[in-house]
Amino acid sequence: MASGATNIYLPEYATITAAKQMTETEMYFSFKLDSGKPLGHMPGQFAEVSLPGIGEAPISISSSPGSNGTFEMVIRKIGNVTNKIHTMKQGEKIGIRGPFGTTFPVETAMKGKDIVFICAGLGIVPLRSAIQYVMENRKNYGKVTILSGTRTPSQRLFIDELKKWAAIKDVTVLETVDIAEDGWTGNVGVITTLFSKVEIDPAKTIALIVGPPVMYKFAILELRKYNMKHQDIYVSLERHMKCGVGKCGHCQINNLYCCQDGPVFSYADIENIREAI
Amino acid sequence: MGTKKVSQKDFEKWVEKLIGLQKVFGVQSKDDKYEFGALLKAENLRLDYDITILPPKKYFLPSTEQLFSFGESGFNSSVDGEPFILFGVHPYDFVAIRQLDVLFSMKNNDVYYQTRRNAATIIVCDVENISENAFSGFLGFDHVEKGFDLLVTKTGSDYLVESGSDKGKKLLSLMENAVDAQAADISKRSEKWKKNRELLKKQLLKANVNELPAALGKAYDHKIWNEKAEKCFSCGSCNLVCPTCYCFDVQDDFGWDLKSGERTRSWDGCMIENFATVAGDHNFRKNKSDRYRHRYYRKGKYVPEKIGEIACVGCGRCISACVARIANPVEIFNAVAEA
Amino acid sequence: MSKPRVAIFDFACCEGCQLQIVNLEAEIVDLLSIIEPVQWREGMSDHSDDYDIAIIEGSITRPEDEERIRKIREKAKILVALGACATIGGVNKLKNHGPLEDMQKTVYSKDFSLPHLATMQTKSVADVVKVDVYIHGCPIDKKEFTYIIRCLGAGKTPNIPDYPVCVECKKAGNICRYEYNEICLGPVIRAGCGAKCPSNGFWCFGCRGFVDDPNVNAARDVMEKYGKTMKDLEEKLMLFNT
Amino acid sequence: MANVDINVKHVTRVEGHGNIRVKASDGTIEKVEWQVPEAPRFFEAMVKGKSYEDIQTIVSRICGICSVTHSLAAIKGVEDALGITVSPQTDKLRILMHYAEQIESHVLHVGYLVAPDLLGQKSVVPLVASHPDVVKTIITAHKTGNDGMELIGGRMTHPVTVKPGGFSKLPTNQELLGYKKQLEATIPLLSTIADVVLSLAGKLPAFDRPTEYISLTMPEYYTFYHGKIKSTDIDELTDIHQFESVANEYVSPQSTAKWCKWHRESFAVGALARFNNNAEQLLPLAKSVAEKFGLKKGNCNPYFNNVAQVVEAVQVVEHSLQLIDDLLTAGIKPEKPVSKPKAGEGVGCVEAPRGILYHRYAFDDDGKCIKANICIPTGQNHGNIQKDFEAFVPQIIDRPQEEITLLLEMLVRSYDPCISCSTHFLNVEFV
Ligand SMILES: Cc1cc2nc3c(=O)[nH]c(=O)nc-3n(C[C@H](O)[C@H](O)[C@H](O)COP(=O)(O)OP(=O)(O)OC[C@H]3O[C@@H](n4cnc5c(N)ncnc54)[C@H](O)[C@@H]3O)c2cc1C
Ligand code: SF4
Ligand code: SF4
Ligand code: SF4
Repeated sequence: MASGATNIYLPEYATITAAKQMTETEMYFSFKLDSGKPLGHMPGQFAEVSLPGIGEAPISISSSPGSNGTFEMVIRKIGNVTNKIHTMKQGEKIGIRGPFGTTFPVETAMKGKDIVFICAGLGIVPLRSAIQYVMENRKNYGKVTILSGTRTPSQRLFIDELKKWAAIKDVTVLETVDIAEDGWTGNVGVITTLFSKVEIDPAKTIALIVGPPVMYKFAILELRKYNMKHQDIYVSLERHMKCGVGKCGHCQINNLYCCQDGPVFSYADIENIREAI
Repeated sequence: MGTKKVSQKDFEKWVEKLIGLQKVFGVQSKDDKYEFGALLKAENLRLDYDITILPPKKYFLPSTEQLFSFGESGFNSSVDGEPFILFGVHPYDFVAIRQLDVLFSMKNNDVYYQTRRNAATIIVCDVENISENAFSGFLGFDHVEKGFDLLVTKTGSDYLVESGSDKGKKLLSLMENAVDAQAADISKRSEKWKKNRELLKKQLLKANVNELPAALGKAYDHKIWNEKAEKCFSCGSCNLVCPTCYCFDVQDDFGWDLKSGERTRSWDGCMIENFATVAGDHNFRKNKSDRYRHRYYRKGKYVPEKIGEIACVGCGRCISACVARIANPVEIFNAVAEA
Repeated sequence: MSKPRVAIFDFACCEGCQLQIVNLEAEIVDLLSIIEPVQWREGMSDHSDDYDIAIIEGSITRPEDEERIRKIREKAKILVALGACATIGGVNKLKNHGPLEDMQKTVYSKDFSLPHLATMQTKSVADVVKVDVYIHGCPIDKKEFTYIIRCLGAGKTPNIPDYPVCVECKKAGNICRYEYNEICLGPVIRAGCGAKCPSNGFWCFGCRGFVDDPNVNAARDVMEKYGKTMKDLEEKLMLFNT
Repeated sequence: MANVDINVKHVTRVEGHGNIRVKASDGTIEKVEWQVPEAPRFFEAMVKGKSYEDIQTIVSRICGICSVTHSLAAIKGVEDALGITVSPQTDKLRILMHYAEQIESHVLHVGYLVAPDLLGQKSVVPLVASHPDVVKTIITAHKTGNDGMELIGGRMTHPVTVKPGGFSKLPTNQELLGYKKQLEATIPLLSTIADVVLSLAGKLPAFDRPTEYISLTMPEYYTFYHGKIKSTDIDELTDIHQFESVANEYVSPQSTAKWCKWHRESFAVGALARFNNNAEQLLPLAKSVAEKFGLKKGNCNPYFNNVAQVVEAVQVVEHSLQLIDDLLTAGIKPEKPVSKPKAGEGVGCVEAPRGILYHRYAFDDDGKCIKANICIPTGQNHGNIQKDFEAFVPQIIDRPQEEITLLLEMLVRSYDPCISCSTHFLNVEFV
């Protein structure tokens, strides 16, 4: 290898420091790089998780940068890499490349503003990094609203944390499920049904939305009812990725590379991008 | 140093010398077509070729290459940095390499590409015979005046050889009985360039290249995408033979111990059905027409917006490679420009 | 982890795919390091009916075969279809293109109705039971076979191409068979063989079966462009695919 | 006297499905049968209506183990029908490729399928641990055959380069030279294998039964590819176009494969048949191997077919080296296979590793196949296996049942039967 050059495709080792089942299909992991260095990410970024021989998968970093050298992920079991990692335990090693991609504007646009987090399904996983960041630096931000929706109550993630956040001053947490199960007393309906309970001042609010592809259109429609400016709405998009570093071409959304120009986009930047939403 | 003139015989001697010096990959015949391959004898070199089946990008981005191996000792990557000479690259193909140079170093460096690229000495040669689908003349990619290590032009029974880099200079200094080219020789070459510009217009491009990104910008819903894509096999042939296509797939395989193994990457293509499919079988470009459009947008809009130059060099390979006969960029560009 | 117990069975076929296992030569030793063969008529005389993985070669051409494959399916945790006869019916399906009795008479003449010469419409293994893993080709490709076996050993779903042979043919730098005015099935056939036939100057005759979504209509169109007829194409497609 | 009840359902370590049935009570033999229950496959009907260009592709699939042989027989039959003569270069390359299959098949048979019997094992798998060197030798020799087929045929099984009129792709001089080196390195491996077999030859049962042996023959050399049909029973040679009068196929109630007979109730084809007809033409090394075993013309112990295979493996390597030298001296010339459809009928005949193989085809004006007849060596041997059983069982009926079973299984194996291919064809009423 040419000396001095770093190899963007070469993972480094990280060790699983905690692993626990969250729902039937989701597992929580915390990792530490074997080099001892922090990963150095900002909220909204992702990393490529390697299980050598099995493959690689882009996974959002779910924790804020503040968490003492470890970083956390929540992984849904769906294919080769994700199935395999679900069988792994504390102390086992994986490969990591990253962090990659754009970040939620926690240090720029979001500063001093009211924040609405709209988390549908797994969307809470990447958003949690920003939520944690906001909570850790609470004084830098205004009112916080967290809307969270899942298909069923048993698919809810970070229930304790949602409770904890709800207890913080000027933080509202609203939850909903598409389909109720026994014991569920909360709201039933898709996430957009929560908007009737929210007050948004379009002049001083930033909204972050993450969820399954079909959901964006509807959530944005709701926000536009509040006359929110498009550049104040942020989304995070997912595409097929092979390299994570803007070369392999798989994650292109029209002219944008999801891995480098995203995954976090301001809605203003993508509203005219036909393949985006 | 500038430009030298040398006879056919001494030119061949020089080629033979280069073969003794370094690994040389040059254009040779394959049936009634041509390909780049390891050059073992100077007499096999066919600088009179019209076009090669595959572009020379394969020497920088091989169709399959190992990214790294893994095992007890961790992740190990190595890439062959042995110097080599790439002999007989046509100007349009050289333009494509220049584009890849930019793309593979943009924002972050691809060491595999870069190592090979640094190891290469590229000898460009001017076009002698025109391939049936060429249109580089419309794009200004019919000849190049800089960037190469050496530029070879056949003028009558002699060769003009210009060096454009230190690497080139070094090789040129090995040439025997070369004389400095005179103004008359240089103007012969300019003549050839002028002629080639007109000859390399087999496919009639009417669209204005500079306005292409804007024209494509307005043509997202043009009916041509559907019309053409209906006939598409999603075979990716147009991608794979294209000198400016560089998308790749990444795969892992184990060794027999099921612990060690390797990660490789190989050419991929945005025309292939599952190029944008994610786990759970959601395909972001499910329709053939979406994939079909994407390819031409990359050539005519997306990549140009990044590098400031149209990302089709007018080689016409895709036109011949497409069994369905639907992959002619000129047809597409003309149609969207007209709309 | 204990080695998976593997049984290999053959039905109507040429046994060329099993031969590819033998043809692994020195790699057989590696293969044996990750699997334990417990039944393989062509290769060994030991015999056990306790297996995890059943590898099936050949197509189903008699009622008694159908019964046998169902029993195997019941016992196997993973059922692998090995080679074109098993995955798509292979050349054996050629006999489905006419009245069965004609076929029997052509071959056995007046004796055609003897009970032990009974036959039925050829079926692929997947036509009868659920197949978990397909190893395509006639014969299978050794590299792909070993890759898939390693994937099974590692609990990984193998990545089997669902794109056409042209992809690999282009990568190989071949001149397209259509340039020689031949009909090649490459544009609609699943890759994975490394475009072995076109690379050897022969058209692709389709032994790996169609890609998931073959554009057969486009192929029809192509015939016209090259001065061929749909019948020419069908005749080629018939060899392995219809 | 003991009762014997043998019912081997599917003899192992043979290609295809065959059963052995022996029943005796109080020493009285009631039933001795060699049965072939392999699923019939109807190739002969399947090629009807197909283009002459596709015949090879289809019939190669009759048998994976002798796919080169089938391809060559088919291509010769097609060329005979179309009136095509091929260049000497094509002819030599085809023979070379054919020899590669003989190497592969003979080594496979002797090494993987028969050796375990001689070494008292049930398969080659335990031999990997107990006789690693022998296994390595077998593997390396086997690979030579495969590599040769791949080099010339494009792949080791079901070759793709074989076209009417020539080859779709030619090996380079360089590649042939490489193959030559590999063949040279294979000779010592084959003598090692010969020595191993020789050291165990005592385990080959002593059983002679006077038999009619049929194979190709020609004056020039020990042939597998050209020539006329010869029987040990008569001096006169038969043209291959008259093969139906040699094979005389009939349907047996015991078998999905057809059986054959000529001057006697049955006849044998294969390595021993070729040896018995042509032994004096063996090249020096092969001859010396035969001498080592004391194998002489007129041997009629079917178990010695395996010895003849070892001899032949050496023979084809020796002859391959000569052919490569010829080819390299002339240098490989680019040649394109040319053919045009035409009405006609033709026969192709070559020696499969397990015996003589005939293909006959007729085509209409468009080159579509209107008739096919294929006569498979194993089909020709089935009847002989039955006759061997009938003669041998009474000689061994007093032995323990297990031993009888093993001896009969070994007898079947010695023929190297390719059962699946024997069941695929044949048109009794072909005109
Ligand atoms: C920016 C980003 C963030 C993500 N964050 C998370 C997360 O926090 N938690 C989580 O569970 N999942 C997340 N995903 C989805 C996750 O990457 C896929 O589920 C995963 O790649 C599936 O890999 P696999 O090997 O298990 O599946 P397989 O089906 O075996 O393989 C799928 C193949 O598709 C590729 N692929 C690339 N991108 C995707 C994608 N977006 N979705 C599906 N497949 C993809 C994989 O590399 C792999 O080759 C994220 C995806 C992206 C792009
Ligand atoms: S798009 Fe076609 S013509 Fe343009 S560079 Fe690529 S292969 Fe050549
Ligand atoms: S080469 Fe033609 S058929 Fe193949 S993907 Fe490209 S446009 Fe489609
Ligand atoms: S030869 Fe066949 S497989 Fe190769 S590109 Fe042409 S059509 Fe496709």
